[in-house]
Amino acid sequence: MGYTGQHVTEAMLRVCAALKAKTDYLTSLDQAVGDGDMGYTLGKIADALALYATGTPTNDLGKFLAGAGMAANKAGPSTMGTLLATALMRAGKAVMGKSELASADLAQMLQAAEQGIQERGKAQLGDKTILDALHPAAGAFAAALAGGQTVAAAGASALAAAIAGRDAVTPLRSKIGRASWIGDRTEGRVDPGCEALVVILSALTNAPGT
Amino acid sequence: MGYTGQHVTEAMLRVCAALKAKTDYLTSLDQAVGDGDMGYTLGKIADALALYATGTPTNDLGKFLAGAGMAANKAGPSTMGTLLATALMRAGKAVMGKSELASADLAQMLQAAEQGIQERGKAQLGDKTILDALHPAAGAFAAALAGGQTVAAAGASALAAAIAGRDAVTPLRSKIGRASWIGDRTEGRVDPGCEALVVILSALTNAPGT
Amino acid sequence: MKKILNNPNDFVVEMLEGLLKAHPTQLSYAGDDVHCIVRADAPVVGKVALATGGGSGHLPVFLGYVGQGMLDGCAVGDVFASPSADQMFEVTKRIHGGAGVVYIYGNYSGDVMNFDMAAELAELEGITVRTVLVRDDIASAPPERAERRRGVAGMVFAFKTAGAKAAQGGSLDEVVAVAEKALANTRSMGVALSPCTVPMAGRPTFTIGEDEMEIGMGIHGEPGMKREKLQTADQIATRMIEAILADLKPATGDTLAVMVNGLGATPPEELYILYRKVHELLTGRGLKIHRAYVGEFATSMEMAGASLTFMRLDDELTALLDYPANTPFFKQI
Amino acid sequence: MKKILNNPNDFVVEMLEGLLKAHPTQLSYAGDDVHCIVRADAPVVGKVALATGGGSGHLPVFLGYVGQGMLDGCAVGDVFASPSADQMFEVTKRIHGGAGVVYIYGNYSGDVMNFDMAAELAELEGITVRTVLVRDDIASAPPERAERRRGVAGMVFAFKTAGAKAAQGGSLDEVVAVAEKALANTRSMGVALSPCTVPMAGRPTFTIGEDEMEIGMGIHGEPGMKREKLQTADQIATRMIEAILADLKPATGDTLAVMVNGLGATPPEELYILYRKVHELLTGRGLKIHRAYVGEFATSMEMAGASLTFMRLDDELTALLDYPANTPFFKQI
Ligand SMILES: Nc1ncnc2c1ncn2[C@@H]1O[C@H](COP(=O)(O)OP(=O)(O)O)[C@@H](O)[C@H]1O
Ligand SMILES: Nc1ncnc2c1ncn2[C@@H]1O[C@H](COP(=O)(O)OP(=O)(O)O)[C@@H](O)[C@H]1O
Ligand SMILES: [Mg+2]
Ligand SMILES: [Mg+2]
Ligand SMILES: [Mg+2]
Ligand SMILES: [Mg+2]
Repeated sequence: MGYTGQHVTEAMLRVCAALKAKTDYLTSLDQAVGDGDMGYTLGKIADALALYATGTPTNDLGKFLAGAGMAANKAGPSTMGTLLATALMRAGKAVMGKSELASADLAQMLQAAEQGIQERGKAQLGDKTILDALHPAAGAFAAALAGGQTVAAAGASALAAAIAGRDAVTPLRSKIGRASWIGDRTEGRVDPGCEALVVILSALTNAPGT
Repeated sequence: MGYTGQHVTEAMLRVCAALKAKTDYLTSLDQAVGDGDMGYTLGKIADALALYATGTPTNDLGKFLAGAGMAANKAGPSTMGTLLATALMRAGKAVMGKSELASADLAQMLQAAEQGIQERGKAQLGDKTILDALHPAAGAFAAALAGGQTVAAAGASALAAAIAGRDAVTPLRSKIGRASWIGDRTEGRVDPGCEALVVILSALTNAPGT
Repeated sequence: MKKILNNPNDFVVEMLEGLLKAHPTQLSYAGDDVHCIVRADAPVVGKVALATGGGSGHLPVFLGYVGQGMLDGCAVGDVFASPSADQMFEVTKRIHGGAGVVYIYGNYSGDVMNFDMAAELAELEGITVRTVLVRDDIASAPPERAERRRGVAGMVFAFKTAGAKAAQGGSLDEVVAVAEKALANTRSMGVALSPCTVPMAGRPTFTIGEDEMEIGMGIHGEPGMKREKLQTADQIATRMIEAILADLKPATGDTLAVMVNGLGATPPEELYILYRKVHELLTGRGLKIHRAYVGEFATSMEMAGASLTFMRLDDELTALLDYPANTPFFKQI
Repeated sequence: MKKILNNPNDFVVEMLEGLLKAHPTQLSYAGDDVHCIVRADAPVVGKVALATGGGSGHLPVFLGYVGQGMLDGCAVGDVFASPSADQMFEVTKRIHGGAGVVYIYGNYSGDVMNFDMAAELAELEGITVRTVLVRDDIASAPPERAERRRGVAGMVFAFKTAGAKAAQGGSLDEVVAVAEKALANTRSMGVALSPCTVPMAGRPTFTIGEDEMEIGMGIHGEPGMKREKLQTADQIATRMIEAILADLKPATGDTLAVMVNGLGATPPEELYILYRKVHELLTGRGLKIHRAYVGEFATSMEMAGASLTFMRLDDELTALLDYPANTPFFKQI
């Protein structure tokens, strides 16, 4: 049983709604360690993706996702927005030509997204970025599927791993990007990018998150 | 019995001390209807006059007072400062050459000061300026002396008249100067210039004022 | 009070010392007093000299316009207080190039009294002085008492046009006539969103609610005409534009110069949002905009807010406005 | 939030519309998108083109330096957010005069990623693109990690010198070399006294006590290195000067260009009080000041505070700094 265009569209709309609901919280996290634009940027991307999702054919899901990435970059090209756009483009590239996705495709998309974000942003694990939540999440998802679990169960472990990854770096000092400039004052503060990923995965797995 | 240079110097120092003590209050009145510089300006004038008074010969009291006026204009040439400087210069001109002042001289000095302020500022009675306190004060002083009262008693009536003059215009709208620009919002507010005169006369008569 | 300063009492003198060090090729001072700012090349022999003056706290007003194509000198007072007659006289003597001096300054009683005294002193020394008062702020008095109005940012248009006329060799009468014509065709109005603090007073001149604005604010932190709920940029612009046009009464097809002036803390971004509406409404009414000046031209230290100034142009004013100028704060190529 | 605006979401677009209307002879836009600001006369055929870009909320940075003798184009993002790779690419295509394009912009990850994508797109169309990152803020990382530093007001010196080199007909290599030399000799540091508010966020980015200042503030309202008690102007200046000199290490007799930059709400009066101390300390150490720029060059909307930038000059940089420029926000005659 595969995931159709309708599933993907619905999932994207769920993510959009979740990001919109969290803009204020994400802004407050970014105000504490950055410049305070993240909630607004992701909100704009959510609006653009919602428009895109409802008006774009899904017969080629690869094209659909890559196009979503381009729309996201136009709508909100901040660091986070650009990384998200890159993730969508890479996920799309991973399933180019397909009109239905198998569970293995989902794992590959997540891995491709991680790789794209790593290449584009050049952050290392432990630098305290979205990667520190995304890397364990992608790993947990793939491992759970390989272990024979359902997609729902694998999604739950991915979310749990993202939350654990986010929390694991919270005590650390940011080593890259804007937050790195305020040095030890980032210690103990949640990384806004990690939190954004948790919001996205919660919406994808339809779980309450955090 | 006349007023010697020492009397005049002491009186000037009393006025300086009184203005310094009231700078904050005068500033707050000027903030309400003007630009908030009056306390500071009069404070600077007080400093300059105190310096002047302790270092300037008083053998010619007319020269002494005229010189005080020039020192005041240099120290604080705002509207109020310039009017005060004009008043001192005119008062000095009225007693030029004298080394001791009779009570009649005092009345003439007050009248000369009023005329100088009127000519320099071109305000009318009822415009809600220092003139509305000075005019009745100068009149009361002269009348009291003419009626045979002591200088102390005449000073007390002058102060009472200044206070009454100040209070009489408080309900009115300012018609000239900076305060006129805020229109009906001056109604019910004490005119800072009137208040400054009350402070000065209180110090001269050594009465608590207000 | 959140300001970058040392002793508040030294605020003006230290500001002037810094300014003279920063612009040594353009500015100097007279009478051994840094309050008496003059062009470094003063006097310009044979040229009509222009002087202004007033309190500190309004940069670029007043001294920022001393330089080629604009003013020759400026007497600088304490924050929001007039300079003294003496200081104005020192400036006058130093800039006089033999062709007379024009005083152009805002209609504030302290300044008027002291400039009048300075003019009397100058005349005693054989220097011909003419005075032009700036009274462009329509919010400060109704048209029937226009002579009571105060001077705000519109003075920059008088400095610019009269300064150009003098630079071109205009006579004393001609320079005065240009300043008067410019001002007869100039109107301003402002709004404030936050107060400012006179350094020596140490506390704000007024308080204002988070959702309020002050309509008809001057540039001294004096309260304006009234207090209202904060409106949108378009509403604020529309309101000021309509008030100014009702007073200036331009005819369809007239050409204007426009200034959108920030009072200090309002960022240029917001000034351009205002200008967007100004352009739309003026061109929508068949008026032409020859030049737009958007930025800080007459401020009240850290006050948030903005003012609009329109000057109706004829051919002469247009040419004079377009003439080059080069001062520390105003450059036109 | 006390701002003059309409819908906060329209802040940037309306600002750009106003700006384009106010400067029609100097500025235009590419790709049918007002975020893609270019010189009205772009492309200048045969000249190396310079482009920059970054978030809004810093006027005059970035687009304010588009004009003669400085930049050819600028991609404008939302407040404190990068423009998109697409927009940078549109600007690149429009300004390319056949001699290559140099990107000079601040080291911010969003901008870097998008400019890199734009450069890839441009190379596909046969346009040679070179990149120079601005990393002048010494407060953002220690010298041993200088490549991580962010770009602040010092970028203006790179725009000015590299822009002059291009205007004089310099080759792509020469223009890049000048930008790199200028930046290798440029250091900045800032302090903030109050926060700013991203219009779309609606509340200040940080809070700060009445008697506190933030040392090492950037221009995005990000918290600085540390929070301290507010000091006097002379103490603040001394501290920034010493930190910059320790990093820049000029030799006695070296000549510097100095910029005292206001972050938005700090009045020019206070900047000149800072400059007074800068002049005293630098000349006291046997350093020469060739030119002083005092004003607002790189801001954070209505933030109060200031930054200092020093650039060590050699003969080439001096001549390029002195070359004329004429943009809506930067005029040098
Ligand atoms: N080089 C990088 N690689 C990966 N993630 C990064 C990188 N730099 C920053 N991030 C992530 O981006 C988040 C900030 O996003 P955003 O607010 O859009 O950035 P900015 O406003 O600095 O452009 C951080 O919390 C971090 O998770
Ligand atoms: N034309 C005038 N004639 C006489 N008194 C005046 C005149 N204008 C103003 N005043 C007085 O001056 C006071 C304000 O003084 P000050 O604060 O020094 O003025 P400003 O700051 O406007 O120069 C007013 O309260 C009023 O009493
Ligand atoms: Mg951010
Ligand atoms: Mg006053
Ligand atoms: Mg005053
Ligand atoms: Mg950002």
